[in-house]
Amino acid sequence: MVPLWMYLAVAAALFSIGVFGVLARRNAVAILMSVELMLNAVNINLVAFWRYSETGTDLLLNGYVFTAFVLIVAAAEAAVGLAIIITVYRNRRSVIPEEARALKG
Amino acid sequence: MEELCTGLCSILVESGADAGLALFLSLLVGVLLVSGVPLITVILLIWIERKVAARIQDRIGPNRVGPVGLLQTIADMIKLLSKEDITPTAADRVLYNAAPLVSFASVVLLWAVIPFTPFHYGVDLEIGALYFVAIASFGTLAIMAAGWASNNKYALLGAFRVVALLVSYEVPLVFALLVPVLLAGSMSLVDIVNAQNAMWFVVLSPLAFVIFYISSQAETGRAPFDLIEAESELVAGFNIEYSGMKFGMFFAAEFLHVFTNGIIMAILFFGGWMGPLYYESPLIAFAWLGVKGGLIYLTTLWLRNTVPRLRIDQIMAFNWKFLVPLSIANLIVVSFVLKALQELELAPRDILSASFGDLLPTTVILLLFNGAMIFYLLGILRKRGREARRESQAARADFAQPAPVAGH
Amino acid sequence: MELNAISIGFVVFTIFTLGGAFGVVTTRNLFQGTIWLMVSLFGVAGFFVLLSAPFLAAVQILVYIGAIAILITFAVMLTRSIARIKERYIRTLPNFIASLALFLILLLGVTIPIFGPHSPASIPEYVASTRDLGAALVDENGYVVPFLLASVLLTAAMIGAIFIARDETT
Amino acid sequence: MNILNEWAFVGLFAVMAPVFPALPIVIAWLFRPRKPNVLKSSTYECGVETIGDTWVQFRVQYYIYGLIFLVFDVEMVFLFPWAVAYNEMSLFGFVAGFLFIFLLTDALFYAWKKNALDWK
Repeated sequence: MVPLWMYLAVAAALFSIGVFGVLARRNAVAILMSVELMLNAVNINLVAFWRYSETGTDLLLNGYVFTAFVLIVAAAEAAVGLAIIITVYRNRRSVIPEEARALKG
Repeated sequence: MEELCTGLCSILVESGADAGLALFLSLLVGVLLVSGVPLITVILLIWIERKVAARIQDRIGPNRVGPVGLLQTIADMIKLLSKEDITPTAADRVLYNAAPLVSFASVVLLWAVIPFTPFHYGVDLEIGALYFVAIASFGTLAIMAAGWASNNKYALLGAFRVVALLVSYEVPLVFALLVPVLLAGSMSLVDIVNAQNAMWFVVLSPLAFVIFYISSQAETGRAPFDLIEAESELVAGFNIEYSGMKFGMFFAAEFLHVFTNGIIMAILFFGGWMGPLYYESPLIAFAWLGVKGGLIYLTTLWLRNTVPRLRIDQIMAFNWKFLVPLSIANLIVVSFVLKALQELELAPRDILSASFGDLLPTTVILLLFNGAMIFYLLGILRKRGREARRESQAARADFAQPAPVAGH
Repeated sequence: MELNAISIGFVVFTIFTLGGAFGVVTTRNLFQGTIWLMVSLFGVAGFFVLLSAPFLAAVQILVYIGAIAILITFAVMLTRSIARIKERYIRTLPNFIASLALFLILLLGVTIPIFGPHSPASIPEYVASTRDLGAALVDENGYVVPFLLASVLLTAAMIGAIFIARDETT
Repeated sequence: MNILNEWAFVGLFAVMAPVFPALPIVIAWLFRPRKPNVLKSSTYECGVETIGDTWVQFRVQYYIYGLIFLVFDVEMVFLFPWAVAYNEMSLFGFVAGFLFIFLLTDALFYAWKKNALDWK
């Protein structure tokens, strides 16, 4: 049996790599991919806690269902995020978030 | 393979081997046995495919190597082995080489869950039907990677079209797949076959089968959806830069995928190994599966060699404006009617133990609803066809008449 | 940790997940980045299997490798000049140090002190099946509200994304 | 076989599956002739020199199809547990699943009405 903290350690490493990607990359698509990494790190944590929690006799599906909903939200986020990137690119020929400042006062 | 694996495992443990090692070895033997089936069939399939195509086109087909040309594939393989394998300098080498492997592997992997007989299968996964769809998505990614890694305009354009086609037709495919899952109340393929003990699902929901058939024809890139090898438009599509054995692997994967889909359809809709005397011997059960899958496979070959290729806009319109709404409507109707019947105590809630008599009212009513839907659909199609013919006639009349000349 | 199928799987999937993640943040080629992302997420799917949630693993593969990978690739090709950008990382060293610090804080500050000694000695025998999930998703005492809200969210995302991405001029 | 052994089988299968196609490719690599030249390994384009970049501009329609597919993919995946639990389900649960499908069909009709499904 792999102890719980090892799963958590992998998830922490994955999350940190995602954070590095979000901070250090300039390309919007790369940032979006890094966000996906962070979401997945959270998912590993959720499923690991769900699996290792002492449920007793009654069924506890919270972690499981929560992971499923994180997946749904990740899909929606990717769809809308990429659509925004495409539109920004079409209008401004750029995919670098700092350069899209039309809405800035 | 279950008995075999556990049997082998216990023998090995008794003879003094380490338990983990014994398990590993027995699993390995199981893997080799299960994967041997598709690998051996694929050699035969290429011959069948060429022979059938030749007969439909009024030719003889391969007939030189071996009896009735049976060894033609072996000869082809030897030829492919001696072919120079060119990797374009502009290609992304790693992805370029990995793509054919992933493409072939994604088809072989499907066989892990296929139940050959009631007791002989690789694994009976709880999520078998979903596994089938999930593994197929690796094939899509492989095509995308092949097109991109070739660094060629045609390859990339071809890959894009094919991927757009594959993902589009996955929607009706999965909606149709939901119907057997819903009827059997399980995603395990073994359970799905067992649930057809009293009645095949093709009888309960013929429309789902038709949708599944059409979209799996598209998933394998066969005519009329063969954008994969649209020679006249895209030169050869995503595999244009491939040569030698790597090209051969893409092709073998396609042939095998068509046959695998035939087997999957036999399992989902035609009761898999079910048939007279199947319980007598695993060989008979296996033969039933092979016969059903083979017959479905032959119809796809027939279709492939008969119908012309569609344009991509027609393919997309057919999918999104016809097949997807239809597959959703079908799922809604089947689930609605079945639930109503269950509430009225006319349909059994546990199909696994239901007898033919229990299922009779369900069958009749579901068939009636399916028939009504098919009738309605044919009406729509006839109307659309008439409109299209009128439009094309009008266009032709415009073309024939010289445009009025101004001036003079 | 003894040597068995689970521990081997754990090591393999860790390599997949973290290696893929390194690939995502370091490669400058976005298509390769997508492939690395898929390697990483495949590893995560493997973890789900190890944690007895095969349904989630299948969902992970279907949604990410089957759909999001394709979507990202399409988007990359649509914004083609992305590939030619000579992208510089911004403030690489401070960012690297910050991420490393975050990892160490998470690992040494939270995970090991809290869950290291109190790691459950055994895992529950019974695992929820897909049928349990299906029943819970549409149960009025279960998760039916989030289930329907997810549907609304997906509808909204699809309508919004189509509205944004459509090119009205052509 | 318990559940993890099943998955060990699948894992082993996944390791072995790429080996089968790799084998003939490696054998071919041993036997095949090697006579590369610059022209042979250049990018193919109807026999003329390659013009411009591979990355031609693609239509946004590809993205829209991908997008609709993604949304439906996620939806379908969550219909599987619903379908598995269907037989023992109460009427309430059935209606909830029904609503779930219905809401997404809305989105399809929106796309249809906006002509987002046309290949252009």
